[in-house]
Amino acid sequence: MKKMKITPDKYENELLQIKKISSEMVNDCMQCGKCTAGCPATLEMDLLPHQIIRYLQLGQFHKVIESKTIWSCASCFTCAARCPRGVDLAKLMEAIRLISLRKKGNNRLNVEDVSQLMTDQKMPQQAIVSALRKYSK
Amino acid sequence: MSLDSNIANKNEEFKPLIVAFCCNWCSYAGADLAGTSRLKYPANVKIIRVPCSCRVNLNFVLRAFQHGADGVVIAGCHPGDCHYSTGNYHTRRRFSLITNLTEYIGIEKERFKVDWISAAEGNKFATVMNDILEDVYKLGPNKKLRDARWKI
Amino acid sequence: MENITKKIRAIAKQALINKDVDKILGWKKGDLWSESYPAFITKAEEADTLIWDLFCINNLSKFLIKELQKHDKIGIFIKGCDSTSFNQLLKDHRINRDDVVLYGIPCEGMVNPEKIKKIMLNDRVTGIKKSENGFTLTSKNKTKDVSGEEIKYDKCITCISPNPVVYDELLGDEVKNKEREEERFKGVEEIEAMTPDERYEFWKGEFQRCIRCNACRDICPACSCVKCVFENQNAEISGKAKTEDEDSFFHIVRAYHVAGRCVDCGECARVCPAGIPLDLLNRKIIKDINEVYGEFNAGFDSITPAPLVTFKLEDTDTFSKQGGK
Amino acid sequence: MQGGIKLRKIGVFVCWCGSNIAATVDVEQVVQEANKMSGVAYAADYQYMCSEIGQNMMKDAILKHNLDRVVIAACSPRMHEGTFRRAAEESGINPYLVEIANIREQCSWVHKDKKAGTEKAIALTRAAVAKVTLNTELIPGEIDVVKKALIIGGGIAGIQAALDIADAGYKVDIVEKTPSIGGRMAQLDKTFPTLDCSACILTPKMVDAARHPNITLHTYSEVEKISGYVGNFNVSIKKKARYVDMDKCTGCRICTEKCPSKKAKSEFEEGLKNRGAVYIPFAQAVPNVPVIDTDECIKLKTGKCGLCEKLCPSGAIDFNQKDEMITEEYGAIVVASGYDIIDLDKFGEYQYDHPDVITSLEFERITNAAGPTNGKFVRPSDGEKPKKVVFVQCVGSRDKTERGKSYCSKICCMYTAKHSMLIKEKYPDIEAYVFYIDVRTPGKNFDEFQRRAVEKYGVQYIKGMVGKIFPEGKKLMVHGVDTMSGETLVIDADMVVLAAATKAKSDAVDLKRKLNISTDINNFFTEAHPKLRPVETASAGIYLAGACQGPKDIPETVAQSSAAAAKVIGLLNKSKLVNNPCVSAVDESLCSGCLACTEMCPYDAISFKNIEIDDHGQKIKKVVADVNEALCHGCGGCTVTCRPGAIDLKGFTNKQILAEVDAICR
Repeated sequence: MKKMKITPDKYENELLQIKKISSEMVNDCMQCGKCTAGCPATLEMDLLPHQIIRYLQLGQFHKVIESKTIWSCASCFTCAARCPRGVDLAKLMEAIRLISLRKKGNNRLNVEDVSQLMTDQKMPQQAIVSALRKYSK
Repeated sequence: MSLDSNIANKNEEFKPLIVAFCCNWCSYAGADLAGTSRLKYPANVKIIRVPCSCRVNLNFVLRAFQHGADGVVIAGCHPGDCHYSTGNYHTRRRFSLITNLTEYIGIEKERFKVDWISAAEGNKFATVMNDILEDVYKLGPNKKLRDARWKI
Repeated sequence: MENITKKIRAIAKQALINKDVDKILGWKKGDLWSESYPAFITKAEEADTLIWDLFCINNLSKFLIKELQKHDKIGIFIKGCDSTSFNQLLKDHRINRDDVVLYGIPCEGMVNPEKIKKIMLNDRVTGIKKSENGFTLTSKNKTKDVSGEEIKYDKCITCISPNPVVYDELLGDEVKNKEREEERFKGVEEIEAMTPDERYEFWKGEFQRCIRCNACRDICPACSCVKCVFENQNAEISGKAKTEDEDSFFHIVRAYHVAGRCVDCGECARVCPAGIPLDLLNRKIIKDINEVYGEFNAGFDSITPAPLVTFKLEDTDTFSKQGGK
Repeated sequence: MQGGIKLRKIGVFVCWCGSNIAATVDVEQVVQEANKMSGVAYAADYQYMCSEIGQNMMKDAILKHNLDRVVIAACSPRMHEGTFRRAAEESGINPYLVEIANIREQCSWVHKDKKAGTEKAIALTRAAVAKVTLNTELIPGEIDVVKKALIIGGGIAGIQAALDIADAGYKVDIVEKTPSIGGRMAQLDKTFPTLDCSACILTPKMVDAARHPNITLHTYSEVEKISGYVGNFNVSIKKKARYVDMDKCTGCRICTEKCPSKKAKSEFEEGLKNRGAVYIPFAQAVPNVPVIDTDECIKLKTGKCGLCEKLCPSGAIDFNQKDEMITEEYGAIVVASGYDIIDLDKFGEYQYDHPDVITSLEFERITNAAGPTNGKFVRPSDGEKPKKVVFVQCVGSRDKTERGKSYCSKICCMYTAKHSMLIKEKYPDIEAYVFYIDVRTPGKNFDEFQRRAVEKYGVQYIKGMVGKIFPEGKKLMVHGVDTMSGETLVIDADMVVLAAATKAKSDAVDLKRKLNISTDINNFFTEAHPKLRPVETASAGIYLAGACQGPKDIPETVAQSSAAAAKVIGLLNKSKLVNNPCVSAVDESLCSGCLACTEMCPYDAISFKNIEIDDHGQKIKKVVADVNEALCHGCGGCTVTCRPGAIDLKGFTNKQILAEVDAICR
């Protein structure tokens, strides 16, 4: 395993960006794990919610932006409602997603792919529409 | 009448006597707690209060056996908790040798016990007393070291 | 041995002439060839009565308590076991080291006349001589070669301190006599292997022969109380009745009172007119102390605290498996 | 014994305790049986003996029947022994002629069968009667109290205790080993959680202590020997030679400046700066008088030099001074000897021998405006400002191996937060990292303080430990782990600060022996009870304050000091102390003087004395054991050590206990 280099200034812009968008303080988090413990979507995640915050605290933005987790987050706000330190993780997730999407050509969901998704009978149309709205520019 | 029921009848008549020397600060208080908690143990156990388990002299134990005890217990604070800071460390050494010596003379170890019972261990007090009674019932009346002139 | 006898006489004479000491404690020949008695001399001319032979078994150390009340300075000849006794008396503050001059004698073990009698049952033995591999016994009409083990005291065979551990002057060279030391606790182990009832019967048989003559107490260098607890009315244990329980009471308490202080000189068992093996009680306690609290040899020095007046926080015990807490 | 019983007039009172006893014990039968016991002159029962009516009933019976001893068969003596003893005393009987038969907790409450319960109650009453027959009048001894306290240690703990006691009007002596009072707190820069300057709050107290008319300072002094007991301690204090006359010295410091020997490392500056052979440990030292270090002084070593002597304008230097021994009496002692931090030689992985790897205490000096760098935060190696600072907590704390300490040092979490915050406050561009196992911040405003370091100042807290530090050029490569993300990491630090574990003073064991108090496995002094008697030791009259009892921060130390002071004031306020009359006594005619009892006694209460006895006209000198009743706590351990039974315990004599055994066995 490669040793992680702690270089907070490398992603300084991105971290500032997250702070701007979410107006949340990642350093407020004490890593108690309550967000992860209550999250309904962890089965779909590669990094657990509290790990997302931890990497942000350590300035490891690349790990966060590459993770599946930010897309698995359903923005249900369970974590935000329960956080003892008042950190709204859902907002942070949203901020990270936005940073990702705002990069040119970084749409998560393309219009062309919608028809493919519509073949799934169980998928509510509403979800697809809102996902398109949310994950595309 | 079969032989077995004879023994059973005899055993019913056998009322063992257990003399317990309890230190004032832990084990006597533990016995009090057994009382306050209404734990049950047989009435054959009789307690003598001493300031510290290190006050118990070998003479007292031998005298108890001489005069009718079927079992003797010495109970003190747990090592490290002695009210007199180090008294029970001496008890531990002395009675390690004494219980071995009396066993060597032929007194069954089950009849002569040393244990640590804290003021919070009412339960343990009752258990220790019930255990020694059970052992003494199994062994039957003590005749060793008994003063033939003493009553019973 | 003759050499040492010569030395003893010379030393004693010189010490008394120079007034280095007021009295000398040693041994002299008894009425029989197989007896040597304690000898207390104050005059230089008496020094020639002193001897050193195979029968100087008497432990002289305890005499110091009484003698030092009468004299300021005493010279004493001591064997290994006498020297450990001497240390024990020092530890018990019964004598002062400065009041005593110690002449140490290494000892190869003393001969038990009773054993000789058994070997030469129908002959009157008249003498004993050291031979190449042991001893030669002579009687009117024959001689017999025996090994040392056959005629030495049992306690001498398993002796752990043949050489004096404390002395001002050593007579002769140190000896090695430790070949059978490991058998010291053999007798104890044999009794330990019995059932409780067998043990009780065994000791009852031994104790009931006791006539409470207190010889064991008088000879013992650890039994040095001014007044014994069995004479103390306030202790309420001075029962003198000749009953099973009183006999056992006495012997259990006696053994416990020398616990951690007994130097294992074996004199108690030797002097017992009823032949009670008191050393088996003492050695049981010594064995237990060694096993539970680490090896301790009373009398090897005069400063190490006795096992029963000290303790360690991490001590174990023998009555619970976990050793306390 | 049998004969003596006839002479007694014992009253037996059996309590019903409502139905608590009466339901399982046939009280009337107990009374009937008691009446038959030898020595019993009167027996009665009552519903509630402990009530006022019950007590009055007992008092009336004592007077009416001329009773000389009393047995109460009732609840545990732990409940009402005191009550009945007082009542007996009020009717003219010595309180120690009362015995309790415990027929409630140890009889009626644990047994169901009334017949068995009644039989046992009778047996217990018989035992109590047998014992009380042999009871004797006991009168507690009285001891005077010397109205003066000794404080060992002149740190914040000692100073606070001294001020509190002195303010209450009692004389106090402080014995301090180093040349100045102030202790550890004087070395600190800021204090958590308020970040006020340590010197600003401590130095006024130091000056107060020095000026207080009731306080005497013995600095550069050590406690040599302690004897005596509560109310009457006799203490020898060694005043080490200062070679400077305290009365003549004006504190001008010409000597300290001109001293040509500058090789000694300053203890106060944690070795970060050198000092002269004649030195004042720090600027605000109290007393403001230098000392001459005998190991360093050229004059004292070679006989040449003596420059200070020539230069001193007041002629205060005196090379002929000798160590002086003074003896004082005290009524109470407060031990406030403080703590040390562990040696780090065994922690090779942290590279403590590298100049830029420092302890937290050294860090305090570096950031201190009066410190070796005048408050400039620079690396000791090259004097450059560091860019990245790594703090490592739990260095040796919570470490069960022999190189560390198993306990939590308690103060490190907070001072590390303080240090990191101080850096970020002054130099926001410096990055601060803290490696920790747990962050433990219980205390008023403590957690908020630590969180401020993280949230406001952006100190990077990393849960995990540092595996090894590799010096690489000017950098210190810190290899650690963030256990929360599961990632190993490496930080190119410029400076590393180690929160070394606290430990007991190396001379704590020595002091414990002198005081005859106990220490725990880590050599911290042990309190009499961990919860209910936290400032007292098991030895009466000796109290504890501060970190000598266990790791403590300043607020806790000060609180404990004031608590100890309150205990001392309470003690000194008494005109006489009454001691427990149930103490050991020696029968000199039986004692052989083997002194085994002196070795066994947990309180060193037994010594020996020389007496002369008349043995049939012959005078014999003899050594016998001698019990100090003020020191004896009455455990009775000596009675068993004593083979001839020469030493006995009043109130629990051999005879009394054997009588109980006999009575129970009947």
